Amino acid sequence: MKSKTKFSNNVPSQWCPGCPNHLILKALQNGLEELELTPQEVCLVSGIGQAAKLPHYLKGNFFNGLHGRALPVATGIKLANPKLKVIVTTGDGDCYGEGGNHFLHTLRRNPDITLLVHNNSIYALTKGQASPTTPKGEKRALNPRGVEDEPLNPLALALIQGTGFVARCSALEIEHLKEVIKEAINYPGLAYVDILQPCISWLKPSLETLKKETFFLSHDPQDFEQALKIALDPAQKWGLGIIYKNPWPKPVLGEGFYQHFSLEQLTHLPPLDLTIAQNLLKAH
Amino acid sequence: MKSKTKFSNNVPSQWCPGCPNHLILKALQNGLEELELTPQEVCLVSGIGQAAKLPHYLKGNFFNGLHGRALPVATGIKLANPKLKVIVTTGDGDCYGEGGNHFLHTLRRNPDITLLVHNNSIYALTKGQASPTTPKGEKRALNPRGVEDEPLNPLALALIQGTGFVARCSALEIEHLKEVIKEAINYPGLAYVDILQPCISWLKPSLETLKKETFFLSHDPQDFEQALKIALDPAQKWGLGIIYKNPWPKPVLGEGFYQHFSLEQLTHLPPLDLTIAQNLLKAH
Amino acid sequence: MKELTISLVGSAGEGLDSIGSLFSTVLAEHKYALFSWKEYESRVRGGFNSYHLKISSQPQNYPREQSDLLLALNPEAQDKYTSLLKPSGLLIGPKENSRFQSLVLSFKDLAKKELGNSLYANAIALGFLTGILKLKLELLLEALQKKFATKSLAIINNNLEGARLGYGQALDSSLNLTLPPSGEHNYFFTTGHPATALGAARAGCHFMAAYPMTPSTGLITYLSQKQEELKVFTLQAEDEIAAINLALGASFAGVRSMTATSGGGFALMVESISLAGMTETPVVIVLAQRPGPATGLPTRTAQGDLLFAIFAGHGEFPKVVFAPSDPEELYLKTIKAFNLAYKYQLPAIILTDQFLADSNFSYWDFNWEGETPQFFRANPSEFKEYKRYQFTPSGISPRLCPGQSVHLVGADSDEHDEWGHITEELDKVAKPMLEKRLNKLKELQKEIAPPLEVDIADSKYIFISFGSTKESVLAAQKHLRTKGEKVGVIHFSELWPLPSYSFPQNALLITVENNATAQLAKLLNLGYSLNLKHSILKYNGLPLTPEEIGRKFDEIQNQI
Amino acid sequence: MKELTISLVGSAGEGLDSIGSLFSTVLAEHKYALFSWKEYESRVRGGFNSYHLKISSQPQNYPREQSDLLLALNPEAQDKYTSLLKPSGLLIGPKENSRFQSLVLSFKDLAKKELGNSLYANAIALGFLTGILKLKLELLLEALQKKFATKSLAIINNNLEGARLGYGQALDSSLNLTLPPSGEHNYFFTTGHPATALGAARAGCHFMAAYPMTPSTGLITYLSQKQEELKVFTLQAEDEIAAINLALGASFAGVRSMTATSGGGFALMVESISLAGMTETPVVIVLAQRPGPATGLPTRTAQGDLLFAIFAGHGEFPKVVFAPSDPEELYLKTIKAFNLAYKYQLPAIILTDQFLADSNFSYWDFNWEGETPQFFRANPSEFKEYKRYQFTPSGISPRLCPGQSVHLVGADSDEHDEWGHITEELDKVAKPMLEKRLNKLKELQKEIAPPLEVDIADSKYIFISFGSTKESVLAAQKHLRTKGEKVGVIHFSELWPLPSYSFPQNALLITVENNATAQLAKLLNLGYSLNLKHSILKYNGLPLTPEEIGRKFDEIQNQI
Ligand SMILES: Cc1ncc(C[n+]2csc(CCOP(=O)(O)OP(=O)(O)O)c2C)c(N)n1
Ligand SMILES: Cc1ncc(C[n+]2csc(CCOP(=O)(O)OP(=O)(O)O)c2C)c(N)n1
Ligand code: SF4
Ligand code: SF4
Ligand SMILES: [Mg+2]
Ligand SMILES: [Mg+2]
Repeated sequence: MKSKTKFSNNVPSQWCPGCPNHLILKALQNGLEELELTPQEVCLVSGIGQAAKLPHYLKGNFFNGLHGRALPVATGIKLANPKLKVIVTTGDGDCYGEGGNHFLHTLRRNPDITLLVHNNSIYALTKGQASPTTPKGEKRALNPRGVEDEPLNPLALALIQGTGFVARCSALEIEHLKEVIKEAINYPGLAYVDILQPCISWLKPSLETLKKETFFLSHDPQDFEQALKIALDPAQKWGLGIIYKNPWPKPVLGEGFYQHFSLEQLTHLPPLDLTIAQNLLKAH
Repeated sequence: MKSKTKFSNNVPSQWCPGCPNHLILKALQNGLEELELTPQEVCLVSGIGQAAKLPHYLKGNFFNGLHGRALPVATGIKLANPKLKVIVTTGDGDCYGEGGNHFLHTLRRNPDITLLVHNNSIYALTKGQASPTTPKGEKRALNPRGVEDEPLNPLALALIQGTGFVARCSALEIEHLKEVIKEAINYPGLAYVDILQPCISWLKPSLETLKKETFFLSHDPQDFEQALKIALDPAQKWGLGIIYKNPWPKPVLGEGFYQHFSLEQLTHLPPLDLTIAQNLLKAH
Repeated sequence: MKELTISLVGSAGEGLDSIGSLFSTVLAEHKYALFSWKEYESRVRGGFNSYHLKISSQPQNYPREQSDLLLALNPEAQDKYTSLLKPSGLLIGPKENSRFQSLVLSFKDLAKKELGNSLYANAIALGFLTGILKLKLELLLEALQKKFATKSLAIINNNLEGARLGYGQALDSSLNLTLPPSGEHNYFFTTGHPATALGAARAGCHFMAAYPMTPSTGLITYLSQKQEELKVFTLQAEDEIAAINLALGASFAGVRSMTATSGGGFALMVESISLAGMTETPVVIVLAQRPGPATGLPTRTAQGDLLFAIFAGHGEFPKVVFAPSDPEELYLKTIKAFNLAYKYQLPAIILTDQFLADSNFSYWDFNWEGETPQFFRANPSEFKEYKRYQFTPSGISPRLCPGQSVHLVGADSDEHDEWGHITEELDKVAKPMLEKRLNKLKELQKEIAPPLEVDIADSKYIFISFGSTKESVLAAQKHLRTKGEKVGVIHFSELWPLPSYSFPQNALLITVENNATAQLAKLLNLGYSLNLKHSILKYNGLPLTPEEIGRKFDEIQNQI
Repeated sequence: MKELTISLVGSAGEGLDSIGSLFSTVLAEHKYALFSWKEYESRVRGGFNSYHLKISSQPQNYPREQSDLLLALNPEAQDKYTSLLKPSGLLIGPKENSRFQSLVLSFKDLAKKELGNSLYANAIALGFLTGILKLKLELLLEALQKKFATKSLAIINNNLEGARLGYGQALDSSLNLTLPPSGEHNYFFTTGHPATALGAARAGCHFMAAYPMTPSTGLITYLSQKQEELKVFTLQAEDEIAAINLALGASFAGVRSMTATSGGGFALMVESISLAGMTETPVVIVLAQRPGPATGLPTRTAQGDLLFAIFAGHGEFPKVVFAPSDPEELYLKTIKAFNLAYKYQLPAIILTDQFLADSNFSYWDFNWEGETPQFFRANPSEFKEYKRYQFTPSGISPRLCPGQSVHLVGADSDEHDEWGHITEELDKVAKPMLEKRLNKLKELQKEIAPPLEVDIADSKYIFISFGSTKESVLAAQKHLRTKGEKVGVIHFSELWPLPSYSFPQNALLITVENNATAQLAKLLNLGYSLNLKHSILKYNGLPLTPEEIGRKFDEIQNQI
């Protein structure tokens, strides 16, 4: 994979040297290049966390907003200008913790955006607290007796909410990741990729261990029942691939409005005519 | 069913005459009486909405908090005093909309509380906007072209998050509702009951129609796979009953702490000894 | 007689609103100016609601404390509201009452008896009102026909029949009520939200996201219902945090955007207001106030969020806060809010309240051209290298949008460099970037209109007010002047940054506020180093009337 | 020499913290008082961090601008921070520098070469520091042994070896640094959060819910880690809104509860602060400030949320706001915050900041008994009929908890009657209930401590400050007095409601604040009708030093 693409910039990274976040960045940059997109067409959106710093290291437009709030910002951007490829890069704390309500409802709403969650099962930037995907029993800063909550199953959640594209990738399988990202970007509607991203600063298991545990799935991703089974099966929690891809994509958010008014972008609309305003107020 | 129980009070209702919310109230009051509980042992918690007014009409302790925030308040109450039977009464907007993140994470956390959602698929108190469970296509105040979002499937969501007790009831099947509520209250851990509660002011279909559509489920509620199938099956969306009941209840939130310290209530603990404070600060 | 006031009282679900609005149409056709306001409980059916109409030949857009006519739809409401009637007033309702000139009449019973369904009580009441004021029945019948046009013939006919019946009852009664002379204009009426909505659309707004919350919901409802004309994309969000972030995303991408909410929802937006400040993403937030704290009195009115709104948001950044006084100002200040938000790239807050949201104001001349939409987007071809947060003397950096050109646009909630990238350079980047943002305040402050001054020069007492209390305060002042009291008014409709202004030195300054803690007085102390000690405050959830202001003014006079 | 200052500079992940804390232990054993503060970037590895130690015989708990010794762990950090060194200072680091007396020494290279692993650089640096200051090597070796007790023998030995090596290097060098005379006490050191945590536990707090946010996270971390001793149930919530609502639920049920966050998270809690106000549910909220707006500078310090915190929440309700100045005050004011929150049944906010959270202060006498926990729960047997919101002259209603007795307890976020049930009775219930809550302010205000006054009587200039700047302000004042300037200090640690206080008339008042918009000056204008015009402000994310205050004071003197 190319380490220099037209999506490279030279903003120095704040990530730890060797962090797999760098690999995700590379896969995304290469994927975008292979899709023959230009930086101008791309808008990255993120919240706060290590994952959420990614937009700074990729040449493109970006909005790096508040912790947990990437999805509504991204939805707003896409609604205003559907020509932009809007990609969210977020972490498990950002997306499933603080941003849980937006995750839930954005899945229902189906904007045409790509959602990449760097899932390291930890709050890395704030120095090692449990996240919603931290396994039970792990001892973390605020859990001296071990985590007691059931971990979130975000993939199953996405599936039962009707998400059209649901995938699990690993930052350590960068070729595969790149291909899935490309497919996700091309998918019309919300495309969601949960990316296993071992943090090398706060987590014990080495990258090698994770690499050994993961395997590639080989089911038919159009089979919803299979997909749900995989997402719910603890034995398949390291299975990588497109878990589900609905071959009949549903209408995306905003489509109704845009079609109704034969519009391409909200951003080009003129202000209301004074006479219309006058008539409406008087008619009221 | 008795219309006067020891859980009756004489606070005048703000609900519309004839609203099925009155039936839910009755079922709950009778259920509590049949469980031989006293008002003193019971604490109702709610947010804001029509459903959330219920605690005012039942003799017991109550905390009627902010829109969407009943679950964390209820969790805090239960953690502080596990002897209280804590029951949340909330609406589909309150619990699944504004409170969606708390719903998601309270399911994971498994406090020993009872969650009753008056699901009328509408924001009734604010006068008829779509809620997260409003069916696609319905025209609502803010959806002149019809609702475009996929409705939320809260039962399936609860199931995949490992909730031990998940049920669907109807306000129009009050005996059944009462029995399920009793079982829910007795269940150790989070017990969740979604209650179909047709709003007679903002919704067209009559009570009779709903009553005709619903039917009682007859599967084995210990069978998780069956349960999930039912929750996902549009054909069974009017099926009433306990959809899932885990026969091996998981530890409830706080159990670890309470056992570790052999405590019964946080509320009875004395303040820290001055000498311990001194030693800790000096040791630091 | 200069005005006639009518109170319609009943319960939720009995149709007070539709009686009020249909009757307003009839009065409009007769060239009357009208003001109406209402108060209601937070429930869908039952309880006690009232709807108040003031009829005059010239617009007099403020509430009165008492009415000339009270029309009650049910006996409980009649009992509760009888105190609103003037001693000389006329009482129409289902119960006897010997203290007033009255007619015992149950519109519901009559409707059931004569038309077989108590639903037609409203038509009868409308006919009665039309009759007792000697207005033209045909105009009412036309209005009814229009309103029920899509209904079955039976329904239409029963309504017309009911109207005739009520009209006849009024004529048959020996009762008499005199209207003021009709006016010279065809007045039109509007509540607050449509004016705000049209101001927004006029300013180029095409995106609004919100979460329902009384009394703000009417704004997004209007925009949604008028989508055909306005082409504003409206989105009901899952919560208020999503709502404002949706609006910020859309605004960043290049469409003028807004949101609206009430105090509790505004509280949830506060973090994102700070985000708008940091990212310099323009957005307009309408805060429709109701009494707090917490859920408070959801359907009532207050001006209790003033200081909260002004200091909302962690950290330090410029924002602009408006408090329009009436629908005309809502229209104008909304345009100005968009203009300033997009010129200075910051959040603009428009304070309104339940009173402004629900009251009908009359107009015949409306200042449509007082504000015009202005656009400030930079021209991409001007830049060789584009920097979203370029340091400039004014603090305003040229604004481009993503996808608009080859220039890339980045926004960052962290402290950032000129390109929008996270910075840890404290003295070279972070500090000047903060100063850049605060610098905008200098020019911004010059754009803020000074307060309206009325009869300042010779005043011994000056009322200072803001927002929706304006017409009541002016009416009170006028009345006090007729009594020989040298009273003036200073009224603010633009509140932050505080405009440069010198307060008169020799008058006693008295703030008049719809809140309990004299927040305007506190704000003016803070901004102008005043030492305001007197306030006329009302905080029971109802709007201020000129009568009350007058009484409380007397109390203050007696104290000092 | 009265003090010696050392700066350790390097990158995240290089262990500056552990060098600093181990070295502090060694100094403590020598009876030195110590103050340390640090500044660091928002990242886990890399970037530039610095850790500053001030050694003195008496506690001098404030930062200095420049150091006597700079020890750099890597060349980039050396370059970046060399400006912190006094001209007369000593520079130890991997790079040559001819401007200073210096020793070229790469601890990492040495560690790799001599001990086979650059990880032992820290042990060498510690040895070097111990050596150059002629401190006892054994004490360092003991400290290392204790710290690595659970590690393998090889690791322990390598650390000890490294320490000896560094010590030898220092002795071999011809360099010399003189320590001030040691003190009379065994000082202990603490940062802010443990003091707050112990204050809370001492006040009877047994429940804390929070969501991680720098610089507040250390508080819940401490309480979690010390669960065995403190028995505080800690819960990591899904977000800040959940956190405060969890605390409110627990508090309602009868356990003293708290939460903590920083500006962004506090913004999210604002609606629920209003809920606490309305339901009269006591809760303590620690707001650890960092520079905003939005994400801002997450690991830096500021006092930028003062007005935001004071006016946080929609609607009008009493709250109490503290701004402790140091760990001792954090301990004391936290107890007082709980006492007042639970006595007056309202939210109490404790303002702290990154500087207080991360700096180590020395103490030998600590005012442990300055505040004692007080409990106010009512006795159930006193009531025949219990009403949670009973009207009382003081506004304080007796508080029982659910399940505590046969008495039922209801709380409501709507405006409510005495039993806590929703009311729509405006004049008879809603208004008096609002007044009942606001009435509590009268007694509450009397409990607020007036500001600390230092050398007020004869002062020509008075610094006015609040919170964490205290020691720097006092040091600046002391220094200016030695130069003959008649300067005094008025320092606030309790800020809302504002205490009754008369400001001296004849001195020039200058606020000293760690923010950009002079928020304290605004607040005092608002509350005391002052006309404050002069402020010494710092807003680059770093704490104020006495040196800067002195310089800016000179500027102000020159201006006027
Ligand atoms: C409102 C708010 N709360 C808390 C924080 C602090 N915070 C920053 S990043 C983070 C966790 C990030 O975790 P995750 O999204 O998993 O990202 P990672 O660092 O693990 O990549 C938190 C809690 C914040 N910035 N804003
Ligand atoms: C923060 C906040 N946002 C919005 C509201 C307004 N609000 C009150 S009830 C409600 C919807 C209630 O819907 P639901 O929970 O389904 O209850 P229902 O009335 O249908 O029983 C809303 C949006 C509020 N009180 N607080
Ligand atoms: S802390 Fe973990 S997730 Fe963050 S950059 Fe370092 S290795 Fe990566
Ligand atoms: S509006 Fe609907 S849900 Fe609310 S009380 Fe009336 S009928 Fe029931
Ligand atoms: Mg993470
Ligand atoms: Mg509902």
